[in-house]
Amino acid sequence: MKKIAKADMGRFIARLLEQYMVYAPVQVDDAIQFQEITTPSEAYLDYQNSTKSPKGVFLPQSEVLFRYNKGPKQVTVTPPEEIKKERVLLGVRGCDVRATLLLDAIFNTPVNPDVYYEEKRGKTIIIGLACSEPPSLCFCTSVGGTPFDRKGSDLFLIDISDAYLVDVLTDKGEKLLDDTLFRDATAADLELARKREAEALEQMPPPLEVKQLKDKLDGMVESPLWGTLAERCLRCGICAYLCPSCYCFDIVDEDYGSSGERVRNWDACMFSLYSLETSGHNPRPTGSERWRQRLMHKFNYAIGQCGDALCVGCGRCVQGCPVNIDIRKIVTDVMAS
Amino acid sequence: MDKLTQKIRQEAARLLADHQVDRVIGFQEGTLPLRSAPVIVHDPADVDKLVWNSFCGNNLARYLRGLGGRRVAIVAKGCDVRSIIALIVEKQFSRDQVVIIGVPCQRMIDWRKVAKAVNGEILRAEERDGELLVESKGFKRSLQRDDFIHSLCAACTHRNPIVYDILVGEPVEEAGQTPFPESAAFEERSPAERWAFYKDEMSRCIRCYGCREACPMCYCEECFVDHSQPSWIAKSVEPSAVQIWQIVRAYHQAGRCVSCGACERACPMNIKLLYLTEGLNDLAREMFDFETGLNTESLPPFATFDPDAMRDTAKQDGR
Amino acid sequence: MNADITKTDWAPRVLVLLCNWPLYTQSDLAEVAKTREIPQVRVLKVPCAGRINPLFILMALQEGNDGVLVVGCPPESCHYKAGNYLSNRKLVVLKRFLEYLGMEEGRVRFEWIANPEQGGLSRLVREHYEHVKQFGPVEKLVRSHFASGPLSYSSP
Amino acid sequence: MRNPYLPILMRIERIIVETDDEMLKSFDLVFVNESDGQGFSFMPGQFCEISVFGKGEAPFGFASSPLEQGYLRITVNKAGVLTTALHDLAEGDIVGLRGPLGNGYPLHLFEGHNIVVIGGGFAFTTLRSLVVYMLHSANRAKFGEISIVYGARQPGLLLYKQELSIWGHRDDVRLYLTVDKRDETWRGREALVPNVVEEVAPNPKNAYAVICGPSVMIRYTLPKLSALGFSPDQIYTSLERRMKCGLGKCGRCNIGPYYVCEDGPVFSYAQLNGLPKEY
Repeated sequence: MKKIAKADMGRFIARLLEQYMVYAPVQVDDAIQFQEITTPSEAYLDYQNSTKSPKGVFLPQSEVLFRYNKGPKQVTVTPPEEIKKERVLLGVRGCDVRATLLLDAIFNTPVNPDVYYEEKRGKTIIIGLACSEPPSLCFCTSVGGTPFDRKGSDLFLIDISDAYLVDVLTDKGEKLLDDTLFRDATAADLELARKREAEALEQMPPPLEVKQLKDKLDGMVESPLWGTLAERCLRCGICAYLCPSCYCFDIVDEDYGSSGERVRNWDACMFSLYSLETSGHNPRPTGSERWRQRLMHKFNYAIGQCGDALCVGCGRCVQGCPVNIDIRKIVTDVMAS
Repeated sequence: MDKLTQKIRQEAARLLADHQVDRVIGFQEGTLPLRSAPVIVHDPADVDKLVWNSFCGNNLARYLRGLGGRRVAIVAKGCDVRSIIALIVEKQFSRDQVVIIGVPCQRMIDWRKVAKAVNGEILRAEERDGELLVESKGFKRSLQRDDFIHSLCAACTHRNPIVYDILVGEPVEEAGQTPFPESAAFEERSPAERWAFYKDEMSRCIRCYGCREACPMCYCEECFVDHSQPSWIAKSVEPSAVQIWQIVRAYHQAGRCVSCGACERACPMNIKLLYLTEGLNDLAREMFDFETGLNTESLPPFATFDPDAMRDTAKQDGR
Repeated sequence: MNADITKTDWAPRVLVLLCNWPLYTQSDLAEVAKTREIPQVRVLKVPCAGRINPLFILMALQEGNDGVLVVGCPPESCHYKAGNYLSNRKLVVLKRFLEYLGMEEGRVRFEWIANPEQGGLSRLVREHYEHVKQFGPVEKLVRSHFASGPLSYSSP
Repeated sequence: MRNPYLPILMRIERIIVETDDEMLKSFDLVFVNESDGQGFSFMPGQFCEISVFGKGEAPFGFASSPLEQGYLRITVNKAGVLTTALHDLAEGDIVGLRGPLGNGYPLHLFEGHNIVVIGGGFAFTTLRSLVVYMLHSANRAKFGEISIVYGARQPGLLLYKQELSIWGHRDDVRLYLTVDKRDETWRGREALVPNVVEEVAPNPKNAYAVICGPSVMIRYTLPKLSALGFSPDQIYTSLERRMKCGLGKCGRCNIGPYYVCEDGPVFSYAQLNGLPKEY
């Protein structure tokens, strides 16, 4: 266990910036989002929860898959260049790291791995940040996480007043440390961190009952619940786009005449275009089918697909929904039904 | 407020029990402080879900999309009613399909404003006689309700429902037209500053279409951004595509917007959107002497013209 | 895209959307030909100014046109009776809205002319061309091209 | 490892107008770079994503059989942006191909059994691949009786007329062609596919049925097959959905826990039982 004084964080980030591309939470007007920083002062680590999750570091909202050039009777296809500079993702909450691990199961598959995701993921070092003040609408402990979830982080920072305790979890993380800024943590530091962890856990609301959720949903292929949800839902993409574990995407060509690019963009299962076919047939024509898809994918199909529910309890969809559709309440209702 | 809630429940129960309507669209207690949530009540036994308070910001006319032949009741404040009228003008449904339970609006609270003013997360909030009691971890605070009125509500000139079938509560005195501070402030800046502001705000857009879907007037079966033949703008978050998306969304509201603020309230990225539609509302007032949703006869300005009026024969480019 | 072109070499690209109906005579057509002598001016004939979807104008700007000029008949002499009354409202509001957002004044312009052959058309186009020239290359709303653009647009 | 999102460049070698209304064309594709073709193999029922650069991609089942050497065939109904662009291309033009994707028909199960192929309209493409494969001299002995019921709205809309004529003359295949509405050129059946299935009454014993066609045809044919004694695990179909990646990643094409692109597109009705009817 190491520690770094908060006063030294600026210098630490400056050092990271010399060698790495650094993504950190940044306050942009009234929103907090992860983006590339160029100076240490941009990083804003005293945030509760970021407005947008950091999934875009690995799965950008719009990403070029390749570029093409068209000539008479010929075409050339050029994939993007390899990423040369390694990246550091700084100050991520345990829930968002957990979401990344879930996305790994989707994208880093043995057959047909998603090379774009895989490359960015492989070249990124994750510095997690303990959630000492979990927002009241979070429910990570209901879906297998904790506010101090270290899994998946290379380094993990815990706020201990004027310093961060640094849990060194991997070699990748260790190589970021240096002797001038990081010192060994004392027994008192460890004790304080333990106390913080216990306090944070205590702040969490009682976990939702989700153990039997998958089985329950198995019997809900036809259920009035979907219609009830759809009735209020606006069918925008807010929940999906804010969600750290929603990953659906669309692929389109952006053409410039003789050249262009194939781009993938985030997509959301609430949109009609998501499943609309050329013939005009839509296998999920109304909000009911789309809500069934959303819930089933997250809490039923995902269990087989990536071993766990595709929800990490970050609360962003609860916070962001303009009509207050609350996933916590849906889960409770499903279990009570 | 409690009295209003009681009255709304009574009326809703009566309408449902008498089978005058097959559903009542209203507000229920939200799961988050400072926010009430839309609810659709089908059963007279469920009317106790309905509430009325200063957190009823959503424009419920949005839920009249795809009404078909049904007859419904809707709890509607001034702006919701204007949307209903505008939708009737645009032939989305007929007046006799909606039973309007009109509520003169006390001006709604902007939860974002409150959240900004309070240090730390708000865990509970309650409204009591012009006071807003908010509870955060470790402390309670009393705020003046009137300091946290949504900026659009503060400038509202039509708080009373213009038409209704049932009126719940006493009509309020309407304020005169005043410039919307945010668009007035925007207009005072130089063109370069204005563009920089717009560009900067739009850089946060994630194209979730929350603004579109929250708006009662954005009812197109297929939105221009979703067209594939032709595909007008890129589907990506390429900056010009995002900028054009929002320009056209707002522009399509010219002479159709009722200033309810649903678009900006919905935005998860806290992007300022109201100066766009309010700028256009000012133009509609200035050029066509038009305000949306004041009667069921006047067509929106882009759907009509007046050959005798100067404004239609001379070009009005404001130069 | 225009960044590497020196200011002196630069000439604005202007799109003229021209109603087909006032072009009756040889001299009308000669006027159209005259406008085409101005470098980088493109004249696109449309069946009526009322046919112009405001998106055409935004697309023209996005594709890097430095100016867009719509030339139609005076509203009261529209071949289709009402086309120009409706387009007048739509296009003027669009133009004013763009300028409200900070677009340079007059980059997008609408004019109605009754008789192009009296030198009106080419004079108008020239005037618009000179007007937008003073702004320099258009930047607002121009689509970022992949050749110079990033591989992903989102700040993640 | 090959980047699965990068298309292989293919040259259109031949374009065949398949139907009288010219809405269906077959495209025979050859590899632009021979090296791409080495090691490329697929089975009937598998599909590929075809790119028209600048327009995007769409999935098409292989209509040729793996044993037809030298080209890959797809048959395309002109319907949307991409298929229209594809129809506008000429011989010699370049398209992209990603694949083979998904799983083919379960030939290991089919071997040693009687096979009933039921097709309707332009959904006959991968069925053509299957039939050509089974009828090939190297394979014919592996299968029992082969029956084909194929229908279209009008005679001019039947695909692969040349093959149909050849199959019609073979004595080791029973071919039942039908049209919804006959014209002066047609002397065959005028009946709907479900009724023809009922009429020719294939024996379910030791048999599999493969059915592809418009959903309304499938909806009315399935009860006929059940009545004849076919159980859901004896009936296979190939599903279509809006697809993007074809790799089980982009979401959207799932039916319950199965991705049509990755786990399908071939499914037995036993597999689809109890899942949302999202197809």
